[in-house]
Amino acid sequence: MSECTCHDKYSLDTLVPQIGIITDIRQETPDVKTFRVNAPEGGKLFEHMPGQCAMVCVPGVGEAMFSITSSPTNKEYQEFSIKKCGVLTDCLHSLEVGDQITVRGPYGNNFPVDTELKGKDLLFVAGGIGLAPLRSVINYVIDNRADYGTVDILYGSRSADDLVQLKEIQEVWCKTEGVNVHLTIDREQEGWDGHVGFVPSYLKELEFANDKTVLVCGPPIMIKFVLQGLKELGFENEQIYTTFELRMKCGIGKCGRCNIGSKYVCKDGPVFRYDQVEELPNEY
Amino acid sequence: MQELVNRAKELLADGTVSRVLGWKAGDMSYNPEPAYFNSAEELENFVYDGFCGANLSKYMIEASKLEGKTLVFLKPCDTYSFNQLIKEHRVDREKAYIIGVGCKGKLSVENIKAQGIKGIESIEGAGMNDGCDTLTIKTLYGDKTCSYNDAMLERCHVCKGKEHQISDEVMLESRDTKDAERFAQVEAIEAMTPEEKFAFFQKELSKCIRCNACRNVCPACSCRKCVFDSTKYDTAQKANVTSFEEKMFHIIRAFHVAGRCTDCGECSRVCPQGIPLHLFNRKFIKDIDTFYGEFQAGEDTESRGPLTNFTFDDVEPSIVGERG
Amino acid sequence: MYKIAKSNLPELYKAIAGSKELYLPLENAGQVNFGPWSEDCTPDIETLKSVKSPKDVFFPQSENLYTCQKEGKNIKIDPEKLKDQDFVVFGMKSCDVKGVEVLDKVFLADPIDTYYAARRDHGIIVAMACHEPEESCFCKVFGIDAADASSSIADVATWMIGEDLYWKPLTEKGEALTSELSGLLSSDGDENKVEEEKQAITAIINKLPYSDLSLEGWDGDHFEEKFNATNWEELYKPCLACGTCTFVCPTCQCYDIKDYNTGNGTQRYRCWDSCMYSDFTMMAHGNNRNSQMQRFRQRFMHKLVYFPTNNDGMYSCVGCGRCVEKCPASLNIVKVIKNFGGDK
Amino acid sequence: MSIENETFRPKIVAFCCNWCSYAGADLAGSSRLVYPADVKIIRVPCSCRVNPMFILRAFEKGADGVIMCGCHPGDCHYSTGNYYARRRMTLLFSMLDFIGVENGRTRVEWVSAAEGVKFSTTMNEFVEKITSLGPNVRLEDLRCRN
Repeated sequence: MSECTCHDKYSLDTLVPQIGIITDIRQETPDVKTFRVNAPEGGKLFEHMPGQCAMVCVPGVGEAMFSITSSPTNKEYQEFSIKKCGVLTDCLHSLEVGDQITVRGPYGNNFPVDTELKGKDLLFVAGGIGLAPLRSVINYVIDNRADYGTVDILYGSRSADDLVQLKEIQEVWCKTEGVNVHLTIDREQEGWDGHVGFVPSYLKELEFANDKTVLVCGPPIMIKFVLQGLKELGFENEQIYTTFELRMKCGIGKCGRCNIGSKYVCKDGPVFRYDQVEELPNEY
Repeated sequence: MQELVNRAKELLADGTVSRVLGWKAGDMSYNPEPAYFNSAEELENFVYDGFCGANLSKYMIEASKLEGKTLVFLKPCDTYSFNQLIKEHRVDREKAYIIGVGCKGKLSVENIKAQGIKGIESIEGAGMNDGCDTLTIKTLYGDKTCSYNDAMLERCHVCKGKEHQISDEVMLESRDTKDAERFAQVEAIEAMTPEEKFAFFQKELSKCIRCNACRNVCPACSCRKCVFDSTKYDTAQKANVTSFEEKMFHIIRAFHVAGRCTDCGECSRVCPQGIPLHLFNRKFIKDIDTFYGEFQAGEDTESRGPLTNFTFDDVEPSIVGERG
Repeated sequence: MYKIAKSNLPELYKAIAGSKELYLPLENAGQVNFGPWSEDCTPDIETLKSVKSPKDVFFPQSENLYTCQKEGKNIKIDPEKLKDQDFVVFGMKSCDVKGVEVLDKVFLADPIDTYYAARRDHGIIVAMACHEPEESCFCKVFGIDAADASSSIADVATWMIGEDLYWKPLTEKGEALTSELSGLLSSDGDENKVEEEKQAITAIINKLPYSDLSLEGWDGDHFEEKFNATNWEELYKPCLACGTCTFVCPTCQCYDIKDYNTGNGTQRYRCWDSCMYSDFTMMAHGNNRNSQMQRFRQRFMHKLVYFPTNNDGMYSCVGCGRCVEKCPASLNIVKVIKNFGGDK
Repeated sequence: MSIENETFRPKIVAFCCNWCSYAGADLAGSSRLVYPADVKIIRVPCSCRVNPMFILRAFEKGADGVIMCGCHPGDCHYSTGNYYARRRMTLLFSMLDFIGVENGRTRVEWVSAAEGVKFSTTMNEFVEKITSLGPNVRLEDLRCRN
C-alpha cells in the first residue's frame, strides 16, 4: 500500500480491494475449481455470513461477483467455487497456488441463519454450480447442528462428474446425524447407482413434508420448475429462499446495474425470500 | 401538411401500408419526435414542418423487420441514406412505401437560442406553407424574430439538392437553400498549420461526452454490435479518460462510414455539445472525390463503394505529405 | 447581504483561485460547461444552463480508483489520492444543487463512496439564482426554488441583479469563504432588491409551460400500474439508445468500473455509464433487460418510482430540462409524465 | 524512467506483411544490413489486415511513428489486398494530417522479399524522420506515459 493516508479517514473503502493469495486449488469437476484464499499475512481476508458474496478480480482481466462458498465457521480461509465460463473465469482457472488476486467484500445480505432459519427443518435444493452459495449455509448449519432441525439436501447436476464438492458431501454431510443427502444426475451413467432424473422431478418423488424451509439455487430453468414442484407439495412463498446473480460492478448499490425495481441485488440481495421476489418487476 | 395526412390516411385505409412513419407534434413548437402512426386517429398528431429534421431512414432498419409495409416520409437528403441502406441490405425496399416530401431547409432551435433568444413559447413561420424568410418567436421575455436561413442547420446551407433519389411518390415543393460551398469549412481547416489544426480539433473534441448520439443516429452506423461496444478493448467506450480517446472514437467512426456516409448531417445535428462532426465525414468525402473520382454515397443502390474498390494506378499514401 | 459589481467578478475569481481550486461555467468552442478556472479561460455566467450538469465536479465522468502493479506473483495496490483541498463551485443553479442532494442519497448512503465523500467534504457550493428561467425548466414541479438557494445544501446563495452580484453566505463554509473575500465584497447589499428579484423570478416560473405538471401517481404504491402500462411500448419508439439524457442529467449516477492496461500496470477507473446502453446489464448468462423498451422504462421508473420509494418520496429528477433540450429524438421525462396524464 | 535530456530514441512500429516485407526484413537481417533496433516489427498476414485502429492504437500506447510495409502493388499474395490497403492508408493519413498530426509520422512502403536493402534504408530514413519530429504527443494516451 502507498503511504497516502487519506483513505483512512473513511471507515470502509469499499471500492479499493484487498490482496488475496491463493493457497489451494481443487479441481471439482472438469470446469469447476474451488479456490482457497487467504490474506498475504495469513488468516482470513474478512468475516462474512452465509450467502454473502465478494468481488474477485484479476487486475487487467476483469472483476466479478462470486459467492463465498466456505462457511463463516471456518476460521482459516475463504473459498470460492468458480465455473469456467468467460474471460475472467478462464484466467482464474489458469492461476496457480501462490498467485495473488484482489478481493473486495463481503457484499450483500445473507441467509437468515441466526433468525428465521433457527430451529427449522431445512431443505436445500441445488443444481450444478448452484451448490456454491448453499454450501456455505450447509456447513454453517452442520457446525451449529443443535440450532436447527432436520436437514435435507437435494443436489443434482448434468452428470456424476459435474457434482461439485463430492468429497465433502460423502465424507462430511452424509455422515452427519440428521442430514439426508439426495443426489441425482440428469442422465444414466456407468458407475452411477444413485438416482437419475432432473432435480424438480426428484423433488416431487421425495415428497418432502411442507413444513420445511427451502433454500434454492441453480440455473433459472431449474428454479422455475422447483418452485412449481414446491407449490404442488404445498409450500408457501414465505418458506422459500433463493439467491440471485446479476451483472454487478460496484457491489454497494450505487452503480445501478443490478437495480430491479427499488431493490439492488448486490445490496438488498442476493438472498431473497420468494414473497419478496414476487413483488419485484419481472426483469431478473 | 394536411395533404400528407390525407394521403397517409388513404394508404392506411386501402391497406397499401400497415403503419406510417413520420413525425409527431411535440409539446413545444420545436420538438416534434419521430413516431409511428397506426390509425387515422393517431395521424391527427402528425406534423411536418421546419423542425422535422430527423432522418427517418435509420428507423426503417427496424421497420423493415415488422409485418407489412411502412409508409415513410423522406426528405431529399434522407433518400440518399435509404439508398445506401438498401445497398447494404439493411432495409427492405419491398417493406417501404416512400413518400418523398419536399423540404424548405430544416431548423435548429440551438441556432435560434444562439442569437440570445430564450424562453421560447411558440415559433411561427416554420410551416411548409410559410414564406421561409422570418420566424416570429414569442418568448417569455418579449416577441422576437429570427431569419429562417440563420436558424437553418449547417447541412441545409450546403444542400445536395431537391431531387429525391428514391420514392414511390413525391409531395410538397422544396426550396433551394444552398448558399455555401460544401467543402469550404474543410478547406479552411486544411489551410491551417498543423498546430492550428490540432488546437482546433482539441478544442472541439474536448467537449465530447461520449454519449454516442452521433453513432446511434447515423444511418451508416447500422452494425448490430459496434466495435466501440466490444469488451475486448481496454479503451473506455463510455468516457474520455484522456484526450486520445475522443480522437480515436471520432476518427474511427468517420473511417468506418467513409465511402458510405451520405453527408446527411445528422451527427452534427444531434451532438449535444455542438461539435461539427460532419467535418470528419466531409474530409473523407473530399479526399475520395479528389483521389478516386467524385462519388456520392446513396445516389444509387448498386455501385461499389470507394473503399471496397480500387484501381491499379491509385495514388500512393505518400501523396498526403507531398501535396504540402 | 453582500454585493460585488459584475465588472469585478474576474477579480473575485482570481481571489478565490488564489487559495482554492475554482470551478465555474466556462465557454469553450461555443458551449458552456463547468470547468476549472485558469488565467485564459472564458467564464460565462449569463448562459442559464451548462450543457453537462456540474455533477462532474463531485462525480467526474471518469476517475481513477487505484493503480495495480504486478511484481512477480505479488500485486501492489496504490489507491488514488482523495481530494484533500477545499475547492469552490461557483454559479450552480438551484436544480443542480438539488441534483447533488440526490447524489448524496446514493453515494453517502452506507457504505459511503469515499471518493465522492472526500469531494463533498471539501467542496464549497456557491449557488446562483436563475435570472431568466427558460421554457424547458420545470424545477417548480419538484419543489425547487430557482429564485433562492437558501434552503438547499448550498454554502452561499447569489443573485445577479442589474450590474451587481448579490452574495449571501448560508453556512459556516460559506461564511469562511465570504470573510476570505471581504476585500472584494461590500456588505451593503440591499435585501429589498433581492426580494424584488426573487418575486420577479417566481412570477416567470409560474408562467413556464411545464410548471404545472402533475406527479400524481408516481410513487411506490402505483408501481405495478406504471410498470405494466402499455404507454411504454409507444413512448420508447423514437429512442436511439444513446446516452445523451443520462450524461447531461444532474442526477444520473450509474457508473462502470473498468481496467486500463498502461503497459506497466493496470489502472482501475470508473466512468459514467448509461442504463440506455444495450450492454449495461449484459453478463455471462444473458441480459435481464434485453429490449430498449425495458431499458427506457427502467430509466424513468428509477427516477420517478424506485428512487422515491427508497428515499422518502424524493424524486431523482430536478427539472433542469437538459434532457428536454438535448435529446436527439426530442424525447424526455416531461413527455413521459404527460403521456401518463401529468398535464392536467 | 530515462534520464532527462538523453537523446530521443523514437519507438517505431512496423506492420509487415508476412509474404513480402517480413521476408524482406529477414533478408535485411541475414545480410547483416543495419537498421535501428527501435523498429518493432509486427507481422500481419497481409497489409490489408492492418485496420486503421491498429495504427491509432500503436500511437496510443506510445509509438512515435508507424510504418506499414506490404508487397508491391500487383504482387499481393492474395492478389488484391494491398490495393485496398493503399486506399485505406491514404485516407487515414490524410485524416491524421487534417487533425493536426505532424506529417511523416506515418508511412507506407512496398518492400518485396528480395529487397533487404530497401527495407533497411527505409527504416533508417523513417527513424531519422521521426527523430527529427520528436516524441509523439498529439496521439498518445497520457496514462501510458511513464
